[in-house]
Formats: sequence, structure tokens, C-alpha cells
Amino acid sequence: MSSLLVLIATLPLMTALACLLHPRGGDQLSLVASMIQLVASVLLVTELPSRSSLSHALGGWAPGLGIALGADPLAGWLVLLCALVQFATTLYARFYFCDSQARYRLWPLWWLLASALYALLLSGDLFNLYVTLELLGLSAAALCTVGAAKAEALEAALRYLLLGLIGSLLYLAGVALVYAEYGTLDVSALRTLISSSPASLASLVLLSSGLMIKCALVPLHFWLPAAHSSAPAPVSAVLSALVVKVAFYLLLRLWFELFTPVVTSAFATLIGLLGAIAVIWGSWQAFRATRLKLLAAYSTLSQMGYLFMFVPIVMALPEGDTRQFAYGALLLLAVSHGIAKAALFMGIGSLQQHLGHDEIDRLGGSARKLPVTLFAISLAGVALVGLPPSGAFLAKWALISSSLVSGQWWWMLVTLVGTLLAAAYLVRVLGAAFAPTAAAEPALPTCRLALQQPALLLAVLATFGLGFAASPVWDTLSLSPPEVQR
Amino acid sequence: MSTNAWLPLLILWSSLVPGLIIFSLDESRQRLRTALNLIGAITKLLLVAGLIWGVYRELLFEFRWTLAPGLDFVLHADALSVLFVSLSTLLWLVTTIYAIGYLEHSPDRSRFFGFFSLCVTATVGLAMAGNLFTFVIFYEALTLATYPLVAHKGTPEAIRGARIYLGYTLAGGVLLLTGAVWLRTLAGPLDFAQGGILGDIPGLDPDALRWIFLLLVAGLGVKAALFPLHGWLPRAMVAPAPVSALLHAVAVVKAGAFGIVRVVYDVYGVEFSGELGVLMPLGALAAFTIIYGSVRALSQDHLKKRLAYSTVSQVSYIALGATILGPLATIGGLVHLVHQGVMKITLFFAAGNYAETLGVHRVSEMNGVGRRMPVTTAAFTVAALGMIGLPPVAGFFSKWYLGLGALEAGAGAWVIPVLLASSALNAAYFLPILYRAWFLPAGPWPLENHTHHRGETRPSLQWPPMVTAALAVLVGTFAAAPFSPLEWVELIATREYR
Amino acid sequence: MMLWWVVDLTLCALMIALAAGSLFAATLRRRVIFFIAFGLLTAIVWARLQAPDLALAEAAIGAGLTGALLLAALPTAQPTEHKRDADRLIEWVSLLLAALLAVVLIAVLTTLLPVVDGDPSLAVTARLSDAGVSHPVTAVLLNFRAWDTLLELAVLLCATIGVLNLAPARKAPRHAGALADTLIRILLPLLILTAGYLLWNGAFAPGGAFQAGAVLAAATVVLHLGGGVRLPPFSLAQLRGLLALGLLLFLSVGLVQLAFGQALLQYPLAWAGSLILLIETGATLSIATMLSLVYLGGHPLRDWPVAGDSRDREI
Amino acid sequence: MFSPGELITALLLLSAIVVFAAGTLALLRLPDPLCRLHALTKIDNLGFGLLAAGLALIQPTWIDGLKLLAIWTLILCSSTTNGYLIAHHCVWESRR
Amino acid sequence: MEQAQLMFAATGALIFVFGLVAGLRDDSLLGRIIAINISGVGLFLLLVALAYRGLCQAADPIPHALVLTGIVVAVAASGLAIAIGRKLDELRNSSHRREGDSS
Repeated sequence: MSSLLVLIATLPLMTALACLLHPRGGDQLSLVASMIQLVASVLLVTELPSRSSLSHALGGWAPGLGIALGADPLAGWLVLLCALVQFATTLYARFYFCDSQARYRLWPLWWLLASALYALLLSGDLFNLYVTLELLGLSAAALCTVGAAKAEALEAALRYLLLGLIGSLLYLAGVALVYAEYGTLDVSALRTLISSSPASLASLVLLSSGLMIKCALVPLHFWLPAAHSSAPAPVSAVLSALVVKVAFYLLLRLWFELFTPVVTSAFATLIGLLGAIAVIWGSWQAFRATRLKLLAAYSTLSQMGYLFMFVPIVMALPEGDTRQFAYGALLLLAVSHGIAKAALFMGIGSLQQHLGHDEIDRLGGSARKLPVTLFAISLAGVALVGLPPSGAFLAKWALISSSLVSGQWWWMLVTLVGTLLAAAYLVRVLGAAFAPTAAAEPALPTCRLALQQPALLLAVLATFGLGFAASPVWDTLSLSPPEVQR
Repeated sequence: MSTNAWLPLLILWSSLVPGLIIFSLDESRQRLRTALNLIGAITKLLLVAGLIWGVYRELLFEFRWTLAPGLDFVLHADALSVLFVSLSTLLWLVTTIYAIGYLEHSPDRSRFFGFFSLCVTATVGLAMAGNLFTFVIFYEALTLATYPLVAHKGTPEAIRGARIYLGYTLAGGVLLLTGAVWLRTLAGPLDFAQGGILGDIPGLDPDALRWIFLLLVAGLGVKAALFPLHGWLPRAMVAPAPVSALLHAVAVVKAGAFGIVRVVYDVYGVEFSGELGVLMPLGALAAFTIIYGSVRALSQDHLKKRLAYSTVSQVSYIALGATILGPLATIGGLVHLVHQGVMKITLFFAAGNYAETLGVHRVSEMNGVGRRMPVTTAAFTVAALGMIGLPPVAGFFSKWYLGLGALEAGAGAWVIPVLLASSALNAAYFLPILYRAWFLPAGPWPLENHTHHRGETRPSLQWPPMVTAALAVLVGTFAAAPFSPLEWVELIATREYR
Repeated sequence: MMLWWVVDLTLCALMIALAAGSLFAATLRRRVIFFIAFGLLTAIVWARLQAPDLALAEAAIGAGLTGALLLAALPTAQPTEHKRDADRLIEWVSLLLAALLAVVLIAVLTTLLPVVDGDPSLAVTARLSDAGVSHPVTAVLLNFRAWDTLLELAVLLCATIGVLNLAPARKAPRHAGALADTLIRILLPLLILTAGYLLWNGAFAPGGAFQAGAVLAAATVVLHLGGGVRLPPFSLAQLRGLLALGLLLFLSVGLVQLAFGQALLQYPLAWAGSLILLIETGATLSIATMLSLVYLGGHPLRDWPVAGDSRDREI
Repeated sequence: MFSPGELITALLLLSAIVVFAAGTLALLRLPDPLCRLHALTKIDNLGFGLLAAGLALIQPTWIDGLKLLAIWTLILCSSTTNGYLIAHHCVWESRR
Repeated sequence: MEQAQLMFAATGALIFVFGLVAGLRDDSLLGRIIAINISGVGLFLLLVALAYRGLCQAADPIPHALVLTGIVVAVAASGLAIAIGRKLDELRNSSHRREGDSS
């Protein structure tokens, strides 16, 4: 079954090369490749429960010397998330860029970003993670510049690139310290080796700060709103849903598997505090945003804040199934936010392409002209806010109950305030969209239906799919809780 | 999954599936949309009839689906839920007919009827919820389904009213969620059970339980329009008549009251909550709301606002009934759930007819409306008299049982005066309308459309109020009949007090 | 052996001085010059620290290419930076912060060094015999950690495509005179010869795909600076082929092994050496193309990525 | 006690150091860029020549010695061209 | 042998930190690219110092491979940044020129 890992890791690279060599075939090839990738990741997730984790030693060398591709349930679910969002956004990008020249420019970079995502999720070597992080940062920045004619889009991409580089350098410094102290770069070996010493504390701080720049935690988040809101819609969908999430996945690996002896409760509480600030500040800025894409970018900031708030709670919970429940909820929130945010950005993209702008106050009457997109946006909004039918509601329920069980009740307050603020900015958008058409708006042709279906597909999945079929997340996770593998 | 498990699910789907199909229909498919609506309503009615018959014979109807470890989505049909399900299903059929007539030429009807059926699905789901977790899911889903209905017209004040409505209900939802989660962490899975579950769980800290009760009742009180949280109800009257009829007389408001009944009887257990001493403040608040609602209704000139404030006061009867220990008060409170629904919906239908045919929105414009539209005004009169509490109509019985229950529980000293005062106030704000409608000469109607109708207005607008008025009288006179609401409530009461 | 610490001390002092110069010098032009000097000095330091591969790469890529890129990107109109006092305060605070962090990092390093025990290179030298190449660094790069190098090629490809998508190539500077032409006529064959030598030598001694590719890219830079003598007219398809060659070869060789039931990127013992050489040649050509395109700042051809049907012609 | 080879190497290296010192001094002291070019091209080339010759003598195999001399010839070519280009640029700059 | 390793590692760390802070603070594009490249070289110096095993012994090849990869990645990133910067100036100048003409 380890050849499945190889397929998932190498297929995007091969597609990127194919799209580079034969641009005209890019459209069909991308659709077919994303479908194969989706099927492969579903197989991976279904395969995982029977064996705690799959691994494939590259080049046949033992992990100490060579690099091993590995996947455990946490990585498996995120691979599925990436494949799903990738499939929908590829379908959407196919129709979003009407100018074929822009599409031919997009596809190679698109698939290099995808290969970075999958290589990162499957990699089991610290330095290999540095190279994938770099590929991720570069391809994301390059994608932001595709089809960007305005100066501020390029400026945002540039700032994103430079901050990404600084983040990667910090990460590499951490890797250097780990290598100096323990002599190996392999994650599974380090899991048992790392003990608390000044050097490993320094490397933890370096690694974490590098990755926190990449997933835009509050003090280091200034690049995200500009970058995500000025990029074209399918790109910002992938950026918000996946790139930020994958950086968080690495942080999870570090905090909960590698550096568990080094991570003190003070460190975890600091992380939780930063997450809480991100939740409140992100939702407040989203509420005051005037443009839809800016609103969505700020809501990414606040949703990532929730994930960070989970950290001190999971850290405080004792071993056993309450911790398992919280860890599963963390994963469910990450997956459901990824899907819902991608749907939201695609919906906003269709709106922008249809109306020519994305100011919230001039959205009047779009509900009548684009019913499918508005329905997708409201469903995605429901999933983002965490209202009942959605998986995020289960995750929020788990967040509140585990914050009470772990005795840190203040996280519950932040969650409630965050939910209300999120509901506020969602209502603001829907209210504007349902309003009657202002006379000044020119009657524009209704958008091609194909452009609206991917958003609806993902939105429905985020609300009803994850709402009712979320229990497998806990089943697979409970089979091999990360801590027990020690 | 025994066959019984599918019945609650089928009841849910019978309005969910037509709703989703209607969403995808475009505007012009008028006939198909009406057909779908009616088929959905009728199948649901038949299914509910089967359910009533099954529950009467003590059959177990339960659908369980685990969403997450320790969190199950449970649909469980017991006597109490069947009462609310049958009420909302019956009135949904009548209101759908009324809505089809009312929205004859207005735009966005597919969107309206889609959300309309989603809203009823949420109400029915809420009624059949088997544990507090499922109840919270449907409680919030109800908020989401009703927001677009209130904002349907798209006018600035409609959107503002809807935003205020959403603000209140979401805040309430969050409070309910917190209480439910806190209780869940303390007391484990909260499946509703006759006579309450918290009583026999040892080692629960009473203070925490009091805080949780406060959170739960505050969350539910928003929808049940208890005193400080009722602000949204009058403003939500901006919605079209069928919406304010079904939602603010039956679905939304009753969901809150039903929630309070569930919490008091099936989570805490009425004896246990009595020991905790939480019932007294809730009872006082309910009584105050009854008086406050009626007083505010006096000064409202806008007809629908006056009806809204009367709803605020009437719903608190149910809360009052729940807080008085003793089966008789319970019967009074619960049966009022049905009676008030039937009577209030007639009033809203009538108000909708006046607005639609004559353009009459204010009480001051209703001079001589009885001569112009005798049938609708007759229905209005019957319902109004029932609200005041005159015998043949249903309203009398609930007040009667409430009074008896209060006497039996020894709390008669303050409950009886409240009942009498509220009846007097009801009379004070309903009788002038009746006097103005029947005895004053008719003035020029603001919107006299001399269309071709033989009767007062379109048949689909005229028949619903007559049916519901007749229903109110029938329920009143045949209260002792085997399947009447009163009999059914007595069945519930006997099971609650084990 | 006493003298070596004098050399080390001067090297470190020079490194810090040049780094400070290139970070805090007044004008941008001076900072770039400092940076190039710093690059050359780093090459010497790598040589001192027994890392000849890195010295080659640093001289060719670090100082050479990046320096040339920065010089070419220097804006002609030089805005004079006037430092407001607020900036000065921020500068001081950041310097203080940097000093503090440096001290902490160095303190941590003292607890780690000297790194002797648990020498990972033993693992490498032990398995060197069946790695197909005798030079340890090339063995690690192309056999033990081949996946890293493959992804690194993808990074370079991604940057190149990003640059190509953005803009047409930089205009060649005006003709630099006859003397420059003679120098180019001397340098060009030498550069190509050394590139070939480095590529071949990679298996036994310091060298390899990256260094060879960088030297070839340097040849393009020299050609460009020498007045833009007509670059070989690549067609779009050839350009794309060259770009994708390295990664394609690497991937296909790796996947072919999979067909034989071995792991990804595992070379059969007998053919390991020749397979690695094949991959290295492919990699050298694409690295050379990619680095020179990155230096040229775009595509020298009329319309990227597809000729003909594009409505919006670039140039 | 020194074999003749070592003696000559030491002599060559010492002279190389002296020449380099003079070149650096000239670079710092001379007023305008054109004069300083002399220091850069002529004196440094001579210094490097001496250095290369000195080192070539003590190399283990004669091939390495040849390599050093080859390096020296390359430096000669490139520094002359650089000198010419910089001078050309300075003159063009001053005339503008 | 230890002093050399520590000396170079310390220099590397110093350059890495100062380069990083200058990279965060600087505002001109080229300045930030230079700063990031310098902090990269500082970090690589730290890595190679760790790999140093004495004057004539063979050093540990793994950090060398890592640093080689790092150098290539650094030049790729700088190239892309400069290209974006060049397109940005082009857009800004053309927009100024357009404003210039139209006003």
C-alpha cells in the first residue's frame, strides 16, 4: 500500500511537468489528475485505520540516512482535505480564467503548489519539510501574481514571499539546532530522542516562530489579509484553505509529537492567548471590512485562532479519550474550515466576476441574479460561524466542553464572542445580498452555471456532509492516538 | 433500525425534500410548487396521524445516529413531542394554503416556500428531539430558516427587523449552547426522560445546576419572548402575514415555550427543579410578562403589533403553567400551547386579510370592517373572545385548568389575580377592535380593489381563518373527546408525574 | 598549528565587517557591492571549513549570480534615503534586539559544541560503497537524500516559471567594446569546459550538477553583459523541454525503479553510478537554463507560455 | 638549512606581500578613480604573479603548478578588460 | 579544533540574527533581499561549522548537502522577488505616467 503514498506525492509533480511541456492540454489534464488524486487520498484514508501509519523509505535507505514518506491519520485526513479542495478549485479555476493564456500560466504553478502540499504532509524528515515549505511559499507567491494587473496585488505577493522566506530561515535555524544536538533529521526517530534542554527549547522557539509566520498567527499576520484578498479567487481559496492549514499541521506535529517534553503549559497558554486575540481581532476586522475578499481573509485569521486555542486545552487534558475527543475536534474544525473557506472564496470569486466589484454595500440584488452562489456563500458562512448543521458546530461544541472539562473556561468565552462576531459579519453580507437592486447597478449577464457548482458542492459538504458524517474522524484517530505511538 | 425508527425521519423528510426541490425551481413553475407544498403537508399530516396512534399505544419511535463520540443525534417521539408536532403540522397545511393565496403575484416565491418548509422541518425536528444536543441543533437551524423569511420583502425596515431578530435569537442560541455543553460535561448524555434525569444523578453541584438552568431558560426565553428578551417580536412583524402567522404564533415562539417545558419536565424533573428553587423566579417572570405584554398591547395602534404583544403575554401562560407544581397546572400550561396557537393564527390570518384586501393596517382604520368582510371578522371575533377566555372557545379551558392547578398547589394567592387581570386586559384591547369593526360606520378603505371576487376576498385567503376559528370552537366544545388536545395533555401529565 | 586561529579570526572579523557593510551601508549601490565581496569571502570560508562543494557553489551562485542579479536590478534613479529620527530610534531598538537574540543563540550553541560524538557521517561513509558515487556529498545529494534534491529542482523550476510569467527579458546593455568581446571569446569556451569537467568530476571529487549548472549560467550572464550578442534562438518548445528536463529525468528514473519493485528513487547497484550521471547531466542543463532565465528576468521570446493563439502579445 | 627551492619561494612570497601592501596603499591614497585603476590592475597583477610563482614551486605535482599559472593568465585577461571598462565608464561619466 | 568550530558558528549566528532583523526592518526591496541572503549565508555558516571535523579530516557531508540545497533555494527566491519587484516598478511607473499624461 506504500505505493499509494508514492502516487500521491509524485502525481502533482508529473502533472506540473506535463502542463509545462504541453500547455494546451493543461485544462483536461488538470481535471483528470485532480480526480485521481482525490480517489487516491480517499483510498489512503480508508486504508489508514487498519494500520496505524504507512511509510515508504525513499531510495530504499533506512530513515536515519535517507528520507521516509509517511502518513498517519492526522496527515491522511489533511491529504483528503487538500485533494478535495484541490479538485473543486481546479474545476472552478478552469472556468474562472476565461483568458486561456492566463490558464496556461496558472497550471504549472498550481500543480507545483499541490506537490508542495502533499510532499509536506507525507514527509517525515525535518529538512525535507524545509524544502517543501520553501516550495510552498514560492509557488503561492508566484500564483498570487498570475493575472494580477494591479500594483497592490504584486506588492502583497512580494511581502508574502519575503515574510515566507524569513519564516523558512527561522525554521531552518531550528532544524540546524536539532541536527546539531541529536544528529538525525528523521521525525519518527526524533520522537523518542528529544528531551528538554536549552538547545531543544531554542530550536522549539525557532521552529515555532518560523511556522507561525507562515500560518499568520496574530503578531506576525500582517501579510495575510492583503495577500489573500488581492490574489485571484481560486488561488486565494487554496491559500486560505490549505497553505495556512498545512503550516498549522506542522506546528501540531512539533508540539504534540516531537517536542512534548519541552512544551511547558506556559508556552501552550501563550499560544492559546495569541489564538484568542486572533479570533477576536480577526472577526472584528472582518466585520469592519468593506470588501468581500478582505472579509474572507480576516475570517481566515480568526478561524485559525480557534485552532490555536485548542492547543492549551489538549495539552491540559489528561491522557485518554477526553484528550482524543478534543484532538479529533481540532482536526474536524481544521477540515471543515478548509472546505467552507474554499467554498466562500469561490462564491466571492463568482460574485466579483459577475458584478465587476466585491464591495459589500453595493451587493444589492445579487441574490436574485446568482441564487446558487448566494446559497453556497450562506451555507459556507453557516459552516464558518459554526451553526448547527455544520461539522464546525460539532467542533465548537467539543471546544467548549473540553475547555470546561480542562478547567480553562476562559477559552469558552472567547469562542462564544468569536461566534457572535462571525455571525455578525455573515449577516452583514447576506443582508446586503438580499437587498433589492439599487437602480444604478447595470444589468449584467448571469454567470455561467458551471462557475457556481464547485462552490456549492464544497459548501454542502462542509455543512451537511461533515455535520452528519463526522464520526469517522474520531474513529480513525482513536485507533492510533499520536501520543501512544511512542 | 426497527421500522419504528424510520417514522420520525420520514416526518422530517416530508417537508425537507419538497423544500429543497422548491429551492431549485425557478419562479414561473407556480403549479408544480403549489402541488409540492400541498403533497408535502398532507403526507406529513398522515404520518403524524400514524405517529399519534402509535404513541397512544406506547410504541417506541426512536432514530439514533452518532455524530461524534458521546454526541448522538436522536429523534424520539414521546407524548409531549407528538402534541407539538401535530399542532405545527396541522397549522402548516392551513398556512401553506393561505400563503399561496397571499403571495399571488409577489417575487421570490420559490425562495420563500423553500425556507418556509425548512422552517417547519426545524420545528418538527425540535419537537421530536430526543436529547438536549439534538434540540440545540434544531433550535439554531430554526433561527437560520426564519431569518430569510422575516427579511423576505427586502425593504430596509424588513432587513433591519430581521437583523434585530437574528441578533436576539443568535445571542439566545449561544446562551443555550453554553448551558447545554456545561450540563453535558457535568451530567453526561442528556436524553430526555419522563420525570427528568438530573434528579437521580448523584453528586451534582446545585449552584452549577442553578446557573445552568438560568442559561438554558435565558436561551429559550428569547424565543419564548419572556420579558427582557421579547424585543424582537414586535419588530419582526414586518414579515409578510403568513410568516408572522405561522412563525410568531406557532413555530418560533412555541419552540421557546416548548423548550422551557422540556427543560423543566424532562431534563430537571419538576419536583427536582422545585427543590432547587428555580421555579419560583421563572413563575414570577412569566406572570410579569403576561401583565406587561397585555399592557403594552393596549397602546399599540398597529394591529399586527398589538397581536404581537398579546402573543408575548399569552406564551408566558405556558411558562407559568410549567412552574406551578401539580398535574392540573401542567395540563393548563400545555393545553394552552395548542389553544393559543389555533386562536392566534386565526387572528393573524384575519389581520393579513384586512391588510391584503382593504389595506387596513391600523386599528383606527378598522371602522365598519365587519360589514365589508363579515366572515373574516366573525372568525376574528371568535378568536378574540377565545383569547379573553369566554367558555365555548378553547382559551377558557387553559385558563380554567391553570387556575385550578394554582389553587391545588396552594399558589392561588398570586396566580388567580394574574389570570383575572390578564383576562381583563385582553378584553380591554380586543373588545374596542370588535366594537369598532361591527358597530361603527365604514369609512373609505385605503386600498379598495374592486376585483371580481364573489366573496370578500380570494377564496384561499378566506377559508383558512374560518377553518382555524371553527377548530378553536371544536377543540373547546369537544375537549373531553378521546383524541382532543386536552385528553392528550392529561395523558402527558399522568406520565410526567410518576 | 598555532597560526590557524589567526586566519580564522581574520576571516570571521572580515565576514562580520562585510556583513555589517552590506546591511547598514548608506546607499543601495554600496550595499550591493559589499554583498558581492561578502559572497566571495564566504566562498573562501567554505573552503577553509573543508567544504569545497559549497565553495564552488557559493562563488558561482551566491556571489556571482545573485550579485549580478542585484546589480542589474539596481534602480538607476537612486532615491537618497533620509533617515527620520523615528526611524533612527527603531533602528537602535532593532539592533539592540538583534544583539540580544545573537547572544542567546551563541550561548545555546556553546552548550552544543563541539559536535563530535554520534557522528552521522559514519552512517554515510559506511553505505558509501553501494551509493554509486564515491564523493560523499554527491552521494548524499543524489542518492541518500535524492527526494530533497528533486524538490529543490522543483523550487528552482517554480521560481523560473514565476519569473517567466511576469515580464519579458531585461533589455541587453549597449555594446561594451572590442576588448570585452575578446575577453568573452576567451572565457566562453573555458566556462563550458569547466562546467563539463565539474559535472563529470562530481562523482569522485567536489562538483556536480548545481555547480556545473551555475557555471553555464555564468556563461549566459557574460554573454548578456557583453552587449547581448544574439542568444541562441531557442524555440518555445525547446525552452520548455530544457526547463523540464532535469526534473523529468529524475522523476522518471525514480519511478522506473518502482516498476521493478524497488522503492522510489532507489538505483540498482550496478547502474547507480551511470544513472546518477544521467540525472546530473539533465539537471545541469535545466539548472543552467533556469538560472540564466532568472538572471535575464523573463522570457526572451515574444509570447510565453503558448505562441500563436494568445491575444495579448507581451512585447 | 633552507633548500634552494624553499629559499626562492620564501623570497617570492615576501616580495608578493610587499607588492600587495604597496598596491593597497596606492588604492587608498591616490586621488581620482583613474589613478586608482593602476593600483588595481598593474600592481595587483604583479603581486599575484609573484604569489602564483612562489606557490607553484612548492606544489606536490607540476600539474598544480601549471594550474596556478593558468589562473594567473586568466586574471591578467579579466583585470585588463575590467580596467578598460571601468576607465571607459569613468570617462563617459565625467563627460556627461 | 573546537575554537574554530565555535568561532565560525558564533559568527554565523551573529550574521544570521542581524540579517534577519535587518530584513524585517528594511523597507526597500533590494535591501530586504540582501538582508535575507546574508542571514541565509549566516545560517549556512552555522550549519557548516557544525559539520567541521578538524583541518584535514573529512567533514560531515549531510549538512553540506543541506547547505547546497539552501544556496540554490536562496537564489531562486531572490530571483523571483527581484522579478516581482521589477514588474511592480514597471506598473507603478506606467500608472504614474498615465496619471501624468491624464492630469
